Formats: sequence, C-alpha cells, structure tokens
Amino acid sequence: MKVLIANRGEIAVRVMRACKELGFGTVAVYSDCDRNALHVRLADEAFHIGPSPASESYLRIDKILDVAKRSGATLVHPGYGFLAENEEFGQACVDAGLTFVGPTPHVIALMGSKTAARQAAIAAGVPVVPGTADPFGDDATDAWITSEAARIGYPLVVKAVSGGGGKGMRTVATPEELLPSVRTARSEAGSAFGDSAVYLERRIIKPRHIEIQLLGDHHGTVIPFVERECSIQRRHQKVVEESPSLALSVETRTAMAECAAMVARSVGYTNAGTIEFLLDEHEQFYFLEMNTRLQVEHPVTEQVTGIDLVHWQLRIALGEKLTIDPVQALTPRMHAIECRIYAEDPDKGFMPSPGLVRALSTPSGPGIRDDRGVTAGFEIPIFYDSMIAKLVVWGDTRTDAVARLRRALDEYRVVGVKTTTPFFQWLTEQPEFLEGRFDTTYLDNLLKTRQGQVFAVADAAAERDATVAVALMSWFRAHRAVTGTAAPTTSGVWRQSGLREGLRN
Amino acid sequence: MKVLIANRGEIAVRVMRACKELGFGTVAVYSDCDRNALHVRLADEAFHIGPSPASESYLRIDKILDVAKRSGATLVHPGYGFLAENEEFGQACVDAGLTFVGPTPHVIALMGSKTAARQAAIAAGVPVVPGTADPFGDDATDAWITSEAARIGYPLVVKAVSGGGGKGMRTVATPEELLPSVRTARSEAGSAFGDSAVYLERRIIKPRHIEIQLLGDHHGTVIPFVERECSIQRRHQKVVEESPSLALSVETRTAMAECAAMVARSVGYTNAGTIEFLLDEHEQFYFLEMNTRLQVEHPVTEQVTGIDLVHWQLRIALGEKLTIDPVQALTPRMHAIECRIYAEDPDKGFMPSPGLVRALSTPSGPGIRDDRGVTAGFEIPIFYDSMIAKLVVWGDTRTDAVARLRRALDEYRVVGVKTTTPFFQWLTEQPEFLEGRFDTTYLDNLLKTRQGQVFAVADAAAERDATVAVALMSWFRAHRAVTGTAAPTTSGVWRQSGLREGLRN
Amino acid sequence: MHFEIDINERTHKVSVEKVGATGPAGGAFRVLIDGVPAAVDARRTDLGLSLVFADGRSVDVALTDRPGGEWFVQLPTADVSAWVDARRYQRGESGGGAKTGAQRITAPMPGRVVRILVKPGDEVAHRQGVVVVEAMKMENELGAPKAGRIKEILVAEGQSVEAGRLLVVIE
Amino acid sequence: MHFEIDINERTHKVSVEKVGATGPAGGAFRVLIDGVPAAVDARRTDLGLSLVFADGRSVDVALTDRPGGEWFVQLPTADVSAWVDARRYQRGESGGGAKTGAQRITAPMPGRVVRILVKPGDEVAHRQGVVVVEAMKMENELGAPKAGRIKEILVAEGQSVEAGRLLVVIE
Repeated sequence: MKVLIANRGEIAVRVMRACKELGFGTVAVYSDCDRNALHVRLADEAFHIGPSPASESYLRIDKILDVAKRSGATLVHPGYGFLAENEEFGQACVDAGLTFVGPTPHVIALMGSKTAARQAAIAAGVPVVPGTADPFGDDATDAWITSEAARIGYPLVVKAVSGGGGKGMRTVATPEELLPSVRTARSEAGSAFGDSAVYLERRIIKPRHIEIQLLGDHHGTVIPFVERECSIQRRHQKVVEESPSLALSVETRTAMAECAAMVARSVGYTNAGTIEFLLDEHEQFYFLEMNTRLQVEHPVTEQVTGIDLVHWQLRIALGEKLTIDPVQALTPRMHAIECRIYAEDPDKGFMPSPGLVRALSTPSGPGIRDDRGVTAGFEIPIFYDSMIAKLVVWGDTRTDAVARLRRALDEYRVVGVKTTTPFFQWLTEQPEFLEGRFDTTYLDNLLKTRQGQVFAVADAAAERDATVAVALMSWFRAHRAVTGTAAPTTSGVWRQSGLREGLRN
Repeated sequence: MKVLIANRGEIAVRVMRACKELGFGTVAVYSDCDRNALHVRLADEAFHIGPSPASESYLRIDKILDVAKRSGATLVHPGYGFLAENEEFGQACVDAGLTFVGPTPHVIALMGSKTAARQAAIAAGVPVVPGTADPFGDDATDAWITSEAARIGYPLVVKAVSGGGGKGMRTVATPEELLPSVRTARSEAGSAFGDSAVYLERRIIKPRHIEIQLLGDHHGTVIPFVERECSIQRRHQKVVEESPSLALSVETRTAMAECAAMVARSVGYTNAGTIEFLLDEHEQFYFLEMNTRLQVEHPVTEQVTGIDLVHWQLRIALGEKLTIDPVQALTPRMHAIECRIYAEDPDKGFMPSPGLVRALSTPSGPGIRDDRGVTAGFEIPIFYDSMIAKLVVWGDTRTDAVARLRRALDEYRVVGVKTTTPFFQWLTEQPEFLEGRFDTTYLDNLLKTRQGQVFAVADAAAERDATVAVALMSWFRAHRAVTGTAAPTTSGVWRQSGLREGLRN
Repeated sequence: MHFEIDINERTHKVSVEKVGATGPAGGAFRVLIDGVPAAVDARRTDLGLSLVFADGRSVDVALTDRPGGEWFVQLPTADVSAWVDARRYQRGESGGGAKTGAQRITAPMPGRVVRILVKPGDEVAHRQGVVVVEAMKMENELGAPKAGRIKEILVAEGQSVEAGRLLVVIE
Repeated sequence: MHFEIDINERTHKVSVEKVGATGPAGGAFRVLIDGVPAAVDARRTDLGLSLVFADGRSVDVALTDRPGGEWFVQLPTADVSAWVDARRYQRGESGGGAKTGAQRITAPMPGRVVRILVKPGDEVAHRQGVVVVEAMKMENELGAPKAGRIKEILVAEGQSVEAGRLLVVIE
C-alpha cells in the first residue's frame, strides 16, 4: 500500500516516517526548488509537479491526483497548510477513488466556516464567546446593533465574516465607538474581501489560547487529548506551544475535553482535528474555531501522552477502530514544549532569511525531538513558509523542560542563515515565560517595549572570539593558497573541500 | 559550580548535557586525537591531557586531577569505562577535596571483586548461581571438589577468580570431566593471571541477562528501576538492550528489584549502579555481578520511566535526597530499545572500521534518541572503543518500537565508514528477535550458522543503482574540471568545496 | 600575518603567528588583537572552527563567507558579521567607492524594492528606515545600520533585486 | 562520457549523456548500463547524490572516494565498493601491476601485520584467510575476496601498515 504525501518540508517528512513505521510505501511530490529536499530523498518515490510557486505545484489538485494515478498510491495525506483544509481537494480524492487521510469534505467545509462552526458549537451546548447569533449586513438597523452590543457587553470586537489577519476587525471599548467602528469594519471588509457582513463578539481580556486535540474514527468514537497551550504568539502566529497548560485545573481540562468531543461528535467528525478555545482570567473557556487537520504543534501531545497521532490518522483512514485508552490520552506523563525554528532574523523584525544551509548540527540526547525538513546543503526556498524545524523538548516538570530547551537551543547550529534561535534563547529567560504568566497579547506587547533591541548581543568577549575566529580562518585560507595543499586534481569531490583537507593531518 | 567529565565520546557528551541542564559549567579533557571531538566542542572548557593511547591520557589520574585544579572544577564525573570503576581514582578525587560522582571508593572496591560481591549478595539473602562458597586453591582435595560438584549439580562451570574473557573457564558436563577441567582451568589462570584460585558454579541453561538499575542517596534511600534485558550479546558484549523484558512477569520484576535494592542497601550503596542477574528458563533469577557506575544502556531506562539518571547522579553527589516515586521507577510507560552503532564492518567479522566520517545524517522525528559522540568531519580514532552512537527508539509496544527502529536504521547514514547498521537491519528481521525468543547464547550461535554471510546483500537493482551513482559522480567531476567551475581563488573554504558549488544553480 | 577586521563598526588589528607544527587541520597560534595577546588552539570543523584558549575556554564557531569580504560568524551566544581587510574589498567593488566607516545596505534576500524612504544627502538616524523590500509576501523595512548621510542609492522603486545586491550606501 | 565500473567482480560499461540544462548541482541524464537505458534526475547532496528515476523511484546515495579509483557507495539497503576505469588506475599503481580481474587485499585500518597465512603461488579459496592484521587490540583475519592464486605479498610479518596499504595481490 502506498501513501501519497501532498506536502513538503518537515510535515511531509514526519508523515513519511509514520508510513514507513506502518509498512506503507511513500510517494513524494516536489516543485522545482525542492528537488533535493529531505522529503524527496526519504521517499520511496518522488514526482515533480511544477514550478516553485505553490499555486503552480503544491496547490495543483490536478497534478497531485495525476501523481497518485501514476504511482498507484491509494491514500493521500495532506499534512497541514496547502490543500489540507480544502474540501475540493478532499472531494477530488474521494471522486478519484483515493482514501483522503482527514475528515470528510462535508465536515471540512462545515467547520471551515467560522459562523457555521460557531453554530455547531452552540448546538452542541459548548460555550462560545458571547456575540451576535448571525452575521449582519447593511440592512441591520442602528438600534438593533446597539441593543445587541448592550446584550453582549463591552469591550467587544467587530469582526468581518470573511476577515483575516486583523483586516475588517475593530475593538470597541465604549458604546460611543460602536456605530462608527461597525461602519469602518464593514467598508474595510467590503473592499478587501468583497463581503461586508460583520458580527459582534465580546472581547476576552488577557485570553489564553488553549486547544484540544482529538481523534475520531468511522465507528462513532471520539477521543479528546490533554490540552495544548499556544498563547505565545507573534502577530497571531504561534511560536511556542506546550502541554499541559499551567493555567488549567484538571476539572477545567476534563470539561474542555468533553466540550471538544461533543462538538466533534455532533458533526460526525473523523480523523485528527483540533478545537481551539480562549480561556479568560477566570478559567472560563469559549469555543474559538476548529482546525480540520493535523496541527503543526501535534508533537507536544504525542510526547506527553505517548500516542502517535499520525499512525492513528492512517489507521483511522483505513477503517480501524480507535483503541486508545481515553485516560492515557487525557493524562500528561510529562511536560513538553515546542519551538518553531524559522529562517528569520529576529533582530530585523523577524524578516525572512532564506538561503543555503552550509552546515547543520542539531541537538540530540535525552528529551529532544527534532522535526526538520532541511539538511545541510539545502537552500531554504523563498517560496514557502521558512520553517527549519520544530524543536520539541520534554522533562518531568516544566522547569526541567525549559532547562533542556535552553541546552538544546545552544546546540542548534544552522550555519549560514539567521534563525529565530536567539529569540527563543531570550524568551526562555523572561520571568513571565518562566512563571507561565502570559496570554496571547504577551509577546507582541513585550516585543513592542523592546523597540527592536538585539536579542543576542555580541558582548566584548564574543566580539573578541569572532575576531580571532575570522583572523584564523583567513590565515588558514592564505596558508592553503601558499602551500598549495588545496584541490589536488586527482582527488574527489569531498577531498577538494576545505573540510576534507582540514581534517587530514 | 563546574563538573569535570573524565571521559570522552558519547558518554562525555551525555553527561555534559545533564550538567548544562542543571546549570553547571563543564570541563572536558582530551587526548591528541580527540582535539576536535564533540565533547571538546560542547564543553565550556577543555584541557589537553596527553597522547592518544588511553594509558597516557584518559587513564592518567594525575593529569585529570591537575585539570580539576587548574579549572576549579569541584565535581568529577567518570562516565563508564576508563577510570569509572577504579577505586584509586575515586579515592584520589576524595583526597583532592573533589566530589566524585559515583559510589564511595570502598564500595567500588568491594563490589568490583566477583567473590566479595557474591558474598554480599548471599549475605543479603539474594539468590546466586549455586556454587562453592569460596574459591579454592591447590590445597583442595579431589574428594572435596567432587562432593562440592555433586552438591552444585551438573552441568557446571569452573571459573578462575581472576579470570575474564573466557580464559581460565571450563564447562563441565559430566563428573568424569570434573577433575581434568579443574586442573587445566587452574594452570591456565595461573599462567595468565598469576592466580590459580578457581571456583565452581552451576551452568545456567539458556540464560537471559536481566539487570536492575538503581539509585541510592546519602540518606539511606535506594530506588530500584524496571529491568533492562541485555541478552543480545556478541562474544559477551551487549549489542542490543531493551526495557521492559518480555521474559519477566510483574511478580518476578518486583522480586528482582527488591533483591537488587537489598544488595545495594546492605553495602551502603550510593549513586547509580546496576545489578546484573541471570534468568533461567523457569524464571528463576541469580545474582551475577554489580556495576558500580552508569551503564552504557542507561537511556532505555530513562525513556521508559521518564527519569533522568544522570541528573540524579549529580544531585545525589551534591547530597540531595531522592524524591523519585518508586512506582514510577518500576513501571514502564512504553517499550524502549537501544542499538550500539559501531564503526565496525559486520561483513568482516565485525572488524573495527575507524576513519573519517565524511558526512553524517541521523534519524530524528518521533520516538528517537541519538546519543552520539561523533560529528561529520571527525576521524574515529583507532585508540578506543569505536562506538559511533547509541540509537534508542521507543513506542507504545515492543512491536511499535521495532518498527520505529527499522525506520531509524534506514535513516542513519554515516558516510565514509562501515558501521554495524546493516547487522541491526538484519537482526530486526529475525523471527527469534521479533518474538523475544533469545538468551545470551542466541546471537553467537546464529552468527556461527551464517558462516560470514553478508548482512546486507547488494542485489542486482542495488548494484545497478550504485553503478549509475558512480558514473554520474564521475561525470560531475569530469564536467567540473572541464568547465572550470571549481575553486574560484577568491572564494571561501566552503565555497571551494564541491558541495557548495554543487548546490548553487 | 596581519588582518584588519571590522565588527560592530569597530576595526580590530589582528596578527596571527603559528606556534610549532600547524597544518591545514589546525594547530596552536599566538594572536594579537589590538595589541592584546592570546594563545589559542584552533581546529577546523564541519561548522567552521573549534577554538580552545590557553585558559581552557572552548568556543565552537560557525563561519560562513559572503561576498565582499564579509564573514558571518555564528557563536554559541550571538551572531555577528565581520569584514576582513574591508578597505581592500571596498576598493575593488563596483559602484561602491565607500571608505572605511561607510555602511552598505544590501538586500538580505531576493525580492522587489517597493519603497525608498530617503534620497541622497539625507541625514538618517541609527535604525531609521531606508528602503522597503518585499519578499515572501512580506514587506521588510531595512534600517540604517548606523547614523549617517545617504551617499548613494543604487536601485529604483519596483526593481527586482537578488540577495546581496547593494541597495544604499551611507557615509 | 563512457566509464567502466567494477562492482562485485563484474565490469559494467556505462555511458552518461546529459539531457537539457545540467549544471554542477545536477540535472537530467540518460544513462546506458551495459546497453540498457535509464533516465535519471541526479542532484548533488551533502551525502553524495539524490537520484530520481523516470518511474519515480527515489534513491539517496552516499559516495566516498578512496585511493586507487575506488568509490565506497552507501545505498539505503547495502554498501558496495566500485572501481571506475579500474584498468587506468591499476596501470599507474606502484607495486601492483595487476590486470583487470586481479584482486588486491589492502589494510582496512592502521595496524600491525601479525601473520601471513599464504605464500606467493598458493591457490586460495574464496574467503580463505590470507593475512592477519592486529588493530585496536583485536586480530583481524583478512580473507581472499575471490578464489585465485597469490601473485604478490607486499608486507612482512611484524610490519606496521597504514590504512589502505596494499598487502597482497591475488590473480
């Protein structure tokens, strides 16, 4: 049996590893710039699907289905991103007689709509952020809007139905601001998305982002897992995830997990999915949305529970019954933390810093999992998300895990490109992070106060070390040129490299 | 606080990682050939202690104590091997006012003597292999020897007190063979070790090697851990270790752990140690010996229990009380397997195959721990054990762990040297290994039947792939020479390498 | 051998002398940095260099060479850029003509110049935005690495640029 | 280009022809192996080459060059040694003079020759012990890679040898 992995990078590699462990063949797809990517090298088979831009390769349903046909793959795993939450792709797989490793196209579509998902949660009796029941258009009267706002309570947020990335969104602190804010949000959404429908929602103060992973099989069983906390966000992007959350009592965990399972059951959810909640200062939680796919941060759940989610995705897709012990799924055995290491320069506003990875040295030893899609010699492309790796660490306690994280970050050396490692080294020294006193606004606020200060400052000693290193490397180069030890014409590729010569005495 | 690590290779790296996680400074020592070894590069400080032969460097107590003095280290961790079980070294550390991370010199000496350790076990009421109470010399009468042998039962083994590596050892199947075997064993031991004292011991049929890790603090607490099985041995060397053992019931585990703890308590054991047992076909176990140090295979215990043994070694040495939950220590959460990957050619009788590691690619992702002391560009020295890494994998069940092990072995690429990886790939396909039907004689017997057959045969397809690869690499080399793209004189070390050019389009 | 190495807007004068047997794999050196001596054992590694100083301090350094005499130095604690004999490199550089102390803003990645926020002769403060490059669907504002006066602008708005392309010179 | 490649005592005739744009980083090739064609996309990697054949099969190959025209090829499933244009290399080799088909036993590591088990002219069977080298405190018996006659012995008992040193030639 062969599985086509319709993705690239670390998640394609991670899914392939699960396939190999289960004895399935693996089929990779790749764009121009990914020819020598790790996911191609580890696959049993690999097929070129087009130029580097995702719209011409990884987002081309027709090309991916063509590869499935040519390779004889019978399962398709979409990973996350790209086509993972595209119901058309799910449907196209089904129509082509392929097994899509994910929920049904119908459920992808249903839970993909923010308002439909919210309705489903309400119907399942799960708390949602108080707000208008439905979005409203230009026909809503000012009086109705004002009375709805009073019912919801201030501060509140006006959100465009089709919004995203902060566009079509306005925070309203007082009744006076309400109607003007609704008007600007509407007009912004209308011009940006062609849809001016908006809704009102209470603004949660100091919200924490807590989510519940779950698995559902085709026999009616839904198993919820211990929560993940993903409140460390930069511009609404998660950068650190952990499990368990320091903010949750066991009672709240149980209640939240039960709510998540109720929503999933109510829509007949199958395969892996995640329900995101906001948690307020009083440990009240509210349904936020559902992600109908494997999450980037799934490894922290795998670590703390010992359950392999991708194995189960494949087994569920093949019709197996879930045999996971629900208590094991809901009981953290340890504490795990994930950092997303990106090819970005944290000292220049997290500007992407793609390029050639000249050499690579990754942490190992106890308590480390490195999910990576990049090798030495690979040029991180400019066309996609510039993630290098997800570094996951664990320990008996959160304190142990953080100590290990620092050790692992010190060992992580991606030579030739700037990475977010110095940022994480800084973050793991912050008292709020260490004490678990944070919410989704924490990091953006903190970064604002730093005003672009450098995260890892090269002090006088470091400057001196760098000076010595550069002088000596220049010496070696000059020395080699003089003595003519370089590049003997009969020697090999590796022998010609400075490394090779350098290490032969 | 600084810790001097009096060792090299993977164990020095592993101990350093624990030190860093606990906030201690790290001091490495190195011989000539280890100057650019990973343990030197990861250390905060590193000191040269002599030429490559261990007798002139890693075994030189004076030089190591001198480094402790120069660096201001206050703790010394000996790792395993070298000076780890040398009571003189322990005493010298104590005399120099250093904290030795291990048991007291007295206990090292006591448990280092096979007969004294055996006496300690008997005194603690722990079963030992039936045998003579004491060794006997030339003065023992034939009649006494014959009656002792009858009491012990056949088959039995004659063993020299000072023996090792099979020398001064004879198996005796019938009473007729007894006296001649005693005479030859004595004379062999006398000439080989200068000590002709021998003893008799019953020969256990199909013995499994099961051992109990334990920790003891300076406040009288001893905690035993879930067992490790190390029956997969080649010429008395462990090559695969796992936890838990398939051969042990929970009752036997509890009994064995309690016996191990009794022996340790009876001698006032402190820090990490391991008690080795033989388990016979009827699940009866017998004390074999004690190792008064951290074992090579300690990671499997760390994985299945979630307890960091090296952290605890350091904490115990500093006087902390053990606060481990005894139930957690004795309850495996999962199944873990370790393979010792060596620079050896399994197809040539496991002949050492040291040399330059040209490039390295190691497995990662879920369920993998890679404890390694080698990097790309490091020349594995001929002077020491040629271990490259300990690959540890885990899964919810043994079946999961084995599947993951196969996946990880496929990913492990040590370029330029032969490794034992093909042997492990073969072993993990053997029905006896998969079903857990093995004892300490299994592997040697199996290898004998193979008569040097190659483990990983290059079939016609592989030969064809290799031919294509070599032809193309030759093409690239010729092509580069012709187009002159190699080694632009103004470019850098890495730029000059074939790799660098190769990857720039 | 003597080198001039620019790091963090400071120029260090460094001399390197080998001590005893030293091959291309490394060896022992005496280094003088702005007149201060240091004894160091340096070995080449897969990442760059392993340094062990006379007092035992061990530093694992990753080194990447870049165009224009730049070295990108990755220390365990911080990353820095250094220029070796910057004057020599700058002399030979087309369109530059900058003298020591001049700062060049280069494109950190391939992209498109969407806005230029200054004109020649403008005084700019440290970190003040100078040019905006769009890449990977994000606009990235490149700031002045130090206070100074805009000497030269070598690109136009809308222009596509490759990585490392010299955009603006500040003196 | 044409090559003769010896693997497992067989000689393969291989021709390589590039298809379309092919740079030093790799590209598409048409390869003829003993007359059988294959289309392959080959890229250079940190380990050696990544091959993707026309039917989609992906093979990650690690390659190490060794003295005497030998390539040590590490495939995911097995390791093999190959010699490119073996005749050319053997012509130039000192002390060898072996023709194609001759087998050379070389020291796999630095060590000391403790015993030589054959003399020139002896017939040896496949895998029969030929010479014993001690290294890392272990005695390692080197066997005949194929049946044949001992042509030449180039070392003496007690002699220290470096890795790769030619010890015995079998024809």
